[in-house]
Amino acid sequence: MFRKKENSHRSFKELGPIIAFLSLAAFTAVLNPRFLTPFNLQTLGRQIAIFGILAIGETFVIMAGGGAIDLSPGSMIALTGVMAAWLMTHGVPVSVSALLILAFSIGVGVWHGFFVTRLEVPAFIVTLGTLTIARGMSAVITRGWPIIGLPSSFLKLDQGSIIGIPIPVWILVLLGLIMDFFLRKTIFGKHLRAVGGNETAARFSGVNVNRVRMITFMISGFMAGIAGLIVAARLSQGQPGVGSMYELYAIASAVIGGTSLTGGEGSVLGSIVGASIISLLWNALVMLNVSTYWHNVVIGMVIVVAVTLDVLRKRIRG
Amino acid sequence: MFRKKENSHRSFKELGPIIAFLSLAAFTAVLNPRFLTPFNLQTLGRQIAIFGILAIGETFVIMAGGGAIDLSPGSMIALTGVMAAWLMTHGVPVSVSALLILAFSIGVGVWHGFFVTRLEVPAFIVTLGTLTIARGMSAVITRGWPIIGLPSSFLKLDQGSIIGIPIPVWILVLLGLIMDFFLRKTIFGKHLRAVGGNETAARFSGVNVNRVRMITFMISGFMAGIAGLIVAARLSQGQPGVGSMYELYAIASAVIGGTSLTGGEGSVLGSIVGASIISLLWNALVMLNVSTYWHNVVIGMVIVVAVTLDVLRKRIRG
Amino acid sequence: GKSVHPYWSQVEQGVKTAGKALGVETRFFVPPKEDINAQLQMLESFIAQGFSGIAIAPSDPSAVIPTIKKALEMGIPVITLDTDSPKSGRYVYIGTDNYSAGYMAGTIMKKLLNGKGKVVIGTGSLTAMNSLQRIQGFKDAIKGTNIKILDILNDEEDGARALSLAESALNAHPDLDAFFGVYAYDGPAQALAVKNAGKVGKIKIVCFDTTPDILQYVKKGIINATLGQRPYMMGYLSVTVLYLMNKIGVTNTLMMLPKVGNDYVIDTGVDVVTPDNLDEYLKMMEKLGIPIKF
Amino acid sequence: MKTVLRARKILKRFPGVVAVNGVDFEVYEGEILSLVGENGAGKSTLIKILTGVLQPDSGEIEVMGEKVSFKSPLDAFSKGISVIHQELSLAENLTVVENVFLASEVTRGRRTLFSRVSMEEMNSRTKELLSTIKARFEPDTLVSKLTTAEKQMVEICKALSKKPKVIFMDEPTSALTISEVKALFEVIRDLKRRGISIVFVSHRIEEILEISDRIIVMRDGKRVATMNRKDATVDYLIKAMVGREVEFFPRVDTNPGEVILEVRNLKWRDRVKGVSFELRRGEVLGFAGLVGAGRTETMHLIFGIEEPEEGEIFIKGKKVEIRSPRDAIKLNIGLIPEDRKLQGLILTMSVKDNIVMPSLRHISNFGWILNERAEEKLAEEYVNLLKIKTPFIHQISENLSGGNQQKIVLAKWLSTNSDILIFDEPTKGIDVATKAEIHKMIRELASSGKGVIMISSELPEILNLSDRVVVMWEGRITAILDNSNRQLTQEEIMYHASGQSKKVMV
Ligand SMILES: Nc1ncnc2c1ncn2[C@@H]1O[C@H](COP(=O)(O)OP(=O)(O)OP(=O)(O)O)[C@@H](O)[C@H]1O
Ligand SMILES: Nc1ncnc2c1ncn2[C@@H]1O[C@H](COP(=O)(O)OP(=O)(O)OP(=O)(O)O)[C@@H](O)[C@H]1O
Ligand SMILES: [Mg+2]
Ligand SMILES: [Mg+2]
Repeated sequence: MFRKKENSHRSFKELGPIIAFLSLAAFTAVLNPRFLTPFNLQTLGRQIAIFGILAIGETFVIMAGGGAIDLSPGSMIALTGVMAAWLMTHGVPVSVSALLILAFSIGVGVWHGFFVTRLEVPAFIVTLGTLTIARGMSAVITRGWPIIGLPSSFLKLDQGSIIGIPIPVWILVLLGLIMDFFLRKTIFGKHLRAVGGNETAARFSGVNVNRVRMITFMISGFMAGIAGLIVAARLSQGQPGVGSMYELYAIASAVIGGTSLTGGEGSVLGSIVGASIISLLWNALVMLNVSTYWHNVVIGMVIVVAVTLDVLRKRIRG
Repeated sequence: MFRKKENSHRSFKELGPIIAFLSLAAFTAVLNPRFLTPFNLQTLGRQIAIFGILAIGETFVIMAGGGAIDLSPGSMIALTGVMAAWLMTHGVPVSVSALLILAFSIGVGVWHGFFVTRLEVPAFIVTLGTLTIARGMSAVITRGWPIIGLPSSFLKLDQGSIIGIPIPVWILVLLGLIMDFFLRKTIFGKHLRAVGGNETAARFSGVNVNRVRMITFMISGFMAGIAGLIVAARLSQGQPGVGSMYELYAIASAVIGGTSLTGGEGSVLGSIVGASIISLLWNALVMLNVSTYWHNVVIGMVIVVAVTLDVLRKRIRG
Repeated sequence: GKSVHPYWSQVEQGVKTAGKALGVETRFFVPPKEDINAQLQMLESFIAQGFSGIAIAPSDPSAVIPTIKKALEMGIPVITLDTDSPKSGRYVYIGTDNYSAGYMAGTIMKKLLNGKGKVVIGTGSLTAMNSLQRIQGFKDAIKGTNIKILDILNDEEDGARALSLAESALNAHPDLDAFFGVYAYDGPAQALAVKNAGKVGKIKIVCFDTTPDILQYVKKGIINATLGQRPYMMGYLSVTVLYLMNKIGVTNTLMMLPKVGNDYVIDTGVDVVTPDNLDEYLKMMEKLGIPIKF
Repeated sequence: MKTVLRARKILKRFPGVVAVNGVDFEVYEGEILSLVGENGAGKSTLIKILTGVLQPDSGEIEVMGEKVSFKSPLDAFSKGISVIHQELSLAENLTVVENVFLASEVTRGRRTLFSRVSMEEMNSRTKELLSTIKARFEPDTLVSKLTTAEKQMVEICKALSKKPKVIFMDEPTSALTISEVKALFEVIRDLKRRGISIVFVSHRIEEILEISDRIIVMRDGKRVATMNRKDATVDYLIKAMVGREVEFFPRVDTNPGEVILEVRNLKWRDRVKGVSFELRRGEVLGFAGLVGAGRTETMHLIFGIEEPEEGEIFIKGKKVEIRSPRDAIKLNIGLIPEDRKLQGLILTMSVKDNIVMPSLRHISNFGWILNERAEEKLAEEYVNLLKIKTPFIHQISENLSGGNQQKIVLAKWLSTNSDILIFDEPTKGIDVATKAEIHKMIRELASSGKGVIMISSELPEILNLSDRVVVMWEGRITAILDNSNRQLTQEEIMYHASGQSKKVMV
């Protein structure tokens, strides 16, 4: 009996964003039926994958509370993409390069975690530092030039598809399932909620608060690395200018999906839906032939309206 | 006696950032004595003024706690600048335009406050909305082209100076004094710190929490408006593309200056010092002939190091 | 310079090479992203440092006027490259302005489409002057033809978004005939989108800059033409002119330069690279000492 | 007698409960009225309604015969109604003065939001207020630096500063020791003499009988009895509250076993100055002392919250290093912390999640995958055992009454099966009947061979339960007293607790 209650409670939380996503999609499809062509849905899927992966990482960081956010993913996409391209064009095999990149991005997460847990520097500052440093390093490595000539086996990471669904979407689904499992079904997930809810009490209950926080940053770093590889494969090159502002959209995705910025609350599914809404907007505005000058205006409004409606809906239901 | 206690406590808090600022300045001046030319110091002062004004606004918003930050100031600089230029080039007198712009930017603050207090939408979301919308609106108004031909009386706002000190610096000093007074000496200041420290307690004590929050957003909006006018005067035009990322640096300035991202703590002087450090970096890196590609890397590192040292210093002193 | 971009690193190469050849100390700076305020800040720091000559590519022609005037008052010769600011009193302008380059892109497009078709433009900024001028030139060139601009897409200097937008545009407009790419990564993004959609040959692409990936697509015939503004030349000539101004004086230098009306302008010209003349172009670049490999 | 405050038919529902069910309530001028009832009876909710924090679903309120409707606490203050809430509500980042005058700051001229506050005036007034209640800290101390009892005094000052007609005090004594309670009662009587009415909530029967003029009893959201002090007896009161007789646990014989925990010369800052003692299996070791005696800090050192600067800890004869609560838990130590809101509970999580938190590793599959059924089983077991009043185990713990929250904290640690259990003020805010149950449980834990340490500021509790009593004063142990035959007296403990003797007796 208790169980049922909880479940109904859960599916409920993401209902608002899901409705928002579906109505936006339906609206676009009605006005421009070409929205539903497989090619366009694949385009959309690829975009959702990138934001979705980042948003999952942010969800973990934000859930640990204490005002933690990770500002680095956008720049990290550029840096890891550039580094991967550099490695691959310097003869390092694709799989080795990918592993090195993922190890590096987890390492950056450890760096963030170290500053936040051991030195008690606010996450905002240390990740803002990485935002700036990673952006700078990409420029240093490339002098602004794209690194091209990536092996075609690597490009499959974005451009390949299985039963018509692009590989990035599969990656998102896989990571989503794993991370959702971590968040809801493991001790780590419960500890994360506890730390986000009341750090002191969590500590008094024997939760290793520092380790929990450290892991959230490692996850976020890892996710940025994955997204960086996908983007590099997508562009067939390492591009130093890519990904700016992605972190803000990733955080917004998480919040649209129900993650509380004060910690303790959040869901993987919600964040993916949030990311889908933002990605859909990018696509739909072109589909609907909205003048480019108005794109930003519409995106800003939809974000605010989506969250507002969701807040109001939850409030009305008590 | 009590007063003395409070004061000694106060001067202490900002000591770290002040030392950081002075050592950076000394370091630069030694390596390149031209750093100290009046012309360069004026340049530096103008830059500090812009970031400093924004950082003060952020300080108020952040101090109210609940994870509130204002992401809009950067875009608002562009939008208010464009609007001011439009008004002035359409025959509205300078002073009237300026007042309209300030009223408008306070209005945007009210909009933020309304969503945050009445609808309980996270500040991150509603101000991210404004970031995007304002950026979009500037493009809509101007179709991207700068609006030029501003009256020369307006340009004095940036380009004029009194006893060798640029007017923006005077504005910063004036606003800084007023805001410092508000923060430390008035009922509002006490209420703000109480809301940031323990919102429930403040509410139970009869503090009008919503009004306090509303005012913080109004102050931040007002500050962005002032900065927008100064930047427009500085560029002699309404530039729709200006100011991107300024909000992040303004928030970083506040944090470097000792503002706690979880609320309740912060100081106007600290934020100005924080803004000075970031502005100084921009200047010093050119003065020290650091390759342009490395600028971001150095800026990121200095921000992290400055805050880390300050945290450690405070921890060692207990 | 204006921002970290392959274009500006070519300018830098020109500046460095000329500096070495002439034995003068040169410095090259760009803000990480287009930001006129940051550029002014930098310009002022340079003035404060007392350089003996400044060449600048203003992010905005009018915003820099007061600062350039200040520099001139202080006896520092100032010239502009890439983007001009004629009212600032700068001595010379070196470059091909973006408007003419955009105009030329439009002319090429007109030819490619035989004066009839639908075009989507991709750019990284709706506010940066170079983007605005290139687009304006393009629009003016196709005026009076049956070429219609369906949409301008702003990717905010993000290559991944440029790709998504190009793909979305292909989906939204099945009858699209051509893309025009304004920033260096726009052309490749459009080429990739066209390739993925299997529409190579059906959709023409005209774009800017000569980064290796663009040339690669030119070679494959996916990009039909790209415009190079010869940034290397601009950098090289700027240093040379400033060097002369210091050596033999401003007036004497100006006397040797081409006069356009009352003004001095060195037109560095535009390279139009197409699949047909690609080899020629590569050879020429190699001769200049900046080989492009891909 | 004049009626200062009158409420009629107050009704307040929460999802799953009717917290206050049609209650009539009246306060007469200059009286001390006690409001009593079991945990979750609706006392705090009623108080919140009468002081403008919550709005009732129905019912009306009159102050001095005039009908009022409180939209916010400010409305209530302006009608002369002050309150000290059950959960301390101070802004810890502000100073004492700033808290006392929060939202009623003194200004010299006209009072607007941007008027300059007059710190001198506020400081001197706070000093006066502090001295009337015999508090010894300075007005400009940061509240975060104060002990719980001192914070309680700040709350009282804050209530007094409003010059009220009625002060509601929701369990003001639950965090105080005897001498502080005495001081508080002096203050209350003094207020009464000045014509101020006090509404007093407590779960300590002896306090109620000592201080009240009149007593109102609530049960399940209803007012079930009213009596004058002279008509009240302990049994009658308890019966009215609980609705049945309460059995107090019988004396149990103890037979302490081997030493399970030994502490030698622990030192930490200037709070703990060389503490040594032993704990045996099967005994309850009571810790007594005044506020700030260092008892809590000592236990924090044992539990790994802070690391001792000097000293050693032995468990079952083996020297151990305890760096974090995790280490302590691995060594089978449990600590029921003093501050339930800050240290005990994650208020945003459900009753179930809180209860299972320290046991997760044992009831999860493979040690890391959650086992929802096992969690529910465990939680339900303890909800029933401790009679935690909650509509369902997935209720957010924030929505429970104070006493029921305390029970969750107890459940959390009772369910871990630790060898060494440290209770820091375990029955704070818990009603009489449940308190008796908990006392029984603590004794049973000891009988089953565990070692139990119990810090308590309630001397009767210490005297009834402990086999030995450690008395601390200013970071030192001043006495370790034998109580195996329950012969110790309050006087004896108080003598050592005030630091008058440094001699250690065993
Ligand atoms: N915000 C809330 N949401 C849901 N239920 C609530 C809320 N606040 C109180 N309750 C419920 O209302 C009932 C009365 O609670 P209240 O706090 O008034 O009890 P109390 O008499 O003060 O108990 P205690 O002695 O433990 O402090 C309890 O069952 C409690 O769970
Ligand atoms: N965070 C802190 N900052 C400053 N002083 C503190 C802090 N915590 C505790 N103290 C001081 O340490 C001393 C010991 O406190 P502790 O809580 O250990 O005493 P205690 O005997 O447990 O008292 P109580 O009976 O109130 O629980 C007190 O005088 C208190 O003022
Ligand atoms: Mg209560
Ligand atoms: Mg204690």
